[in-house]
Amino acid sequence: MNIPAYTPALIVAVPLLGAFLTLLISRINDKLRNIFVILVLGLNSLLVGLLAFNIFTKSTPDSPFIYTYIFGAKDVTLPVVRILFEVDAMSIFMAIIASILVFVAVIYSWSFMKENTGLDKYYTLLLLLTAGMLGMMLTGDMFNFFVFLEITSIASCALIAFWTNKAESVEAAFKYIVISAIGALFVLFAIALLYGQYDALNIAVLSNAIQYTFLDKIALVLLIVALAMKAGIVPMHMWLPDSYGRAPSTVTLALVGATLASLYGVLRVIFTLYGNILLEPAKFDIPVNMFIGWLIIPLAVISIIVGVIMALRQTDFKRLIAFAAVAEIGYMFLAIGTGLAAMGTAYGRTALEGGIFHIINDALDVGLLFLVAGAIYYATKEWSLDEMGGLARNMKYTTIFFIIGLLAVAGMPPFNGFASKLLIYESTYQLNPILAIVAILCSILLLATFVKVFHSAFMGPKLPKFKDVKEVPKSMLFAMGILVCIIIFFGLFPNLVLENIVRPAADALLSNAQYLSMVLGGA
Amino acid sequence: MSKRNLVAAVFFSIVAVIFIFSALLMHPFGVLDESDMDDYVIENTQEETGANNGVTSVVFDYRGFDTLGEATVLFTAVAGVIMIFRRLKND
Amino acid sequence: MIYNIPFIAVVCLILIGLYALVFKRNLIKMVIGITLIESGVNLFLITLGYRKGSIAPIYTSSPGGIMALPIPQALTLTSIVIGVAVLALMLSLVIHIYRHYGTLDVRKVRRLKE
Amino acid sequence: MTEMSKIVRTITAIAFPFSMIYGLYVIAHGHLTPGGGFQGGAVVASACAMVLVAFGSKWTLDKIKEKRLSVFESIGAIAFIGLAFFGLIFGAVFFNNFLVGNDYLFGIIPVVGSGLADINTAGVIPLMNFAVGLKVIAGLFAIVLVMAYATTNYKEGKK
Repeated sequence: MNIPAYTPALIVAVPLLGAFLTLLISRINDKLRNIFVILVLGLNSLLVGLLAFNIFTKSTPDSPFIYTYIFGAKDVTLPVVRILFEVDAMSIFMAIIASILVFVAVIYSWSFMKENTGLDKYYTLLLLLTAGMLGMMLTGDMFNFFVFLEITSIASCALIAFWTNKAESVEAAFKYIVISAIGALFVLFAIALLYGQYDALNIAVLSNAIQYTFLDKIALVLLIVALAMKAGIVPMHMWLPDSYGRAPSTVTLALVGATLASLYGVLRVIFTLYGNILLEPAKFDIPVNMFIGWLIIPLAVISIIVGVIMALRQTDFKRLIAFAAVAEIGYMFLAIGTGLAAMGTAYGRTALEGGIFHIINDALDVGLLFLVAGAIYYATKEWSLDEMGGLARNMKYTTIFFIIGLLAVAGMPPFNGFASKLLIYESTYQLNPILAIVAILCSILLLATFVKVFHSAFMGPKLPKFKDVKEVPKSMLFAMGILVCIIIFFGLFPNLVLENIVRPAADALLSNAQYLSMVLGGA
Repeated sequence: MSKRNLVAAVFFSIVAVIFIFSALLMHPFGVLDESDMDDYVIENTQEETGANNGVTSVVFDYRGFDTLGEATVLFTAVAGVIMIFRRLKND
Repeated sequence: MIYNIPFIAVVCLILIGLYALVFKRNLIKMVIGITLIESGVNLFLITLGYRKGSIAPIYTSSPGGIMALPIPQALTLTSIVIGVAVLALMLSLVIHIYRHYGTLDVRKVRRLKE
Repeated sequence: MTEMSKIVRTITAIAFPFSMIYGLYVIAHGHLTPGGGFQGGAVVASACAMVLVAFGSKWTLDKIKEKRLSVFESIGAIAFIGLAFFGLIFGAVFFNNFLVGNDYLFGIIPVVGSGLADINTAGVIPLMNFAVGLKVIAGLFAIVLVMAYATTNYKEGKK
């Protein structure tokens, strides 16, 4: 199937145009605006789906297919001056996640955000956040990546502070903007270092030219630190529970996407930008990949442990889920680190596949749990777990969704979390058994945490103050239903997903030489 | 010295060392290693874009998509600031 | 080495900003720190584009000669505008924090714990 | 922000048109001389901010509402992205400079090398400059206006 060559540009431009128009349309009618936003995002998801179908069918394990789009001219000129979009299987894989999350968030907002003022700005910012995330994922230019990173962080910061009458949300937003401003400036400094040496901004050109001088090492460290900080790995994780916990649930769902976009940045920097020199020996005859891999693995393990232990101690529902999300991000980084440290071996590849598969599973599971927390808040106006109880009688569907979410997030069969976590355990065991044991133990602890939550919130006697609690409106149930359907589908047919979507993405990351020739060969 | 200060001092000194090293190792000021991309722009800007100003031709033509992003950032900030100072229902 | 003074100035700016951000307790001073870091990075970008004895890359009645690189200037322009946007958002959040807590001391602005 | 003294207001009234004209000049000549939409927009927006400081936020808000400014900003942004879409329609590529090389609007290619240039050059670049200029003027002024008004209200509420 052939699609127009400008589809990648439209994927970013449509939400942007939608965002600019939303402010004008919302002056006419509120309902019209909601329908317009849903239509824009639906169109966008359709475009992402078409492009994804095209890329996944055209790429084979030996030669991953890369879609390049040049802004402003028909042909690439050498040296590459113009901005290129370089869409391979990994980028479009992340774009699918982002568009699912935002689409669900918008449907959910219809009823959930109804009572608030300032909704025109809310929808505008949500569309801008979408455009930022998709731009980060599709772009092939370092500076363009920085610009979209800033769009993402500014839009998400404003959205975190949406409930401005609560001091905590403003405080969380301030923390987030400080962290992301520093992170973005580090990224910009690293880009400037690379630019100063090679006079190029395109990822493929830079990757071709990089010689691993000392300045390149500094740039690598700055890029990984800044992007991992925005992805929420442990020493820099403090912003994550605050902002996840205090933003409206729909915003949290979009924020999960933004966090994963930063994770994608880490993957892209390590595997593509520095892909050419990964297997070369650095200091003391240790190859670069071992160096970076063993740098990431301890941080990932600490993330898992801290996330789980802090989750056990929480009484606030959303903060608890947020700490679980920290642990899940730890699992992803553990898989990436293992994949790096064992690069070239079969289990290193398995680890990377597991990590990539876990990205989409984490987004769906954690997203579903946040939506359930939002539904409970909508019905009871209560965040604290100590105050809840006996909700299962009044909110049947929400309870079922919560059970599915908790089993999936803890990695129980037959849900999707099991498939990816199994891959991660298997491969880390081959690298170092202790890592796998820690990972499994923490997973069990996570299950225990959520069972405790389930018991205190849904079980027990019916509380008198929740006598009038009703099931949430249909649009919210529908939004959660979409996520549940995908979760069950992924859980029942993990092989289908693994072979058709995850494996091409892993191939695209690992075959760096192909990336360069596909992008620059057409010049 | 409190615990927070100690952590901050360690963080600060690590970052300081990184940045000082990068400043000392940069190429001498005014003597460039490579300038292919920019020379291309300087040579071709008048023919390709018709603009006499090289910087503007980069901003709006060669890297026009960046500028769209930049305009979007400003738009986002304005929307965010107006949203933060909006009138709430219970005010 | 003497030629590298602009780069050393960049690092000084960044480190002063980082010092203000890490050790100061006042939110406004932290914002000033971030702005200083940003100026440092912008200065770094613009210094990358300088060639000895070059003129601005604008052909309108220019005397001729080697030209400075145009792309770093364009990147700096982008980065300045982004900085303005971040600054506006941060200051409005600071205003709101002051409304809620009545103070700008970062030690007292701590309702979110553990 | 409250009103300032009569001297300040008079000086502002005199200086405002000049800085406005200068800013508009910088926007219009963005493709020929140093400057462009962002820089000129910032100049005009600071002229507007000067009026805001001199005459007080209440007075300024009576003259222009931030909602109207945000509509202007949307229009500027839509014009900008619309020009990019026109590139897709007329030049087959997103962000194509489709006007350059034509003989009508802004289509002339200047003589290569240094020399005085025609303002009627550079294709879509001047149009984009205008769009971005409108956007930056409205956007920056809206930010300053909203922040000034919010802080004023708070102080008066306390008293």
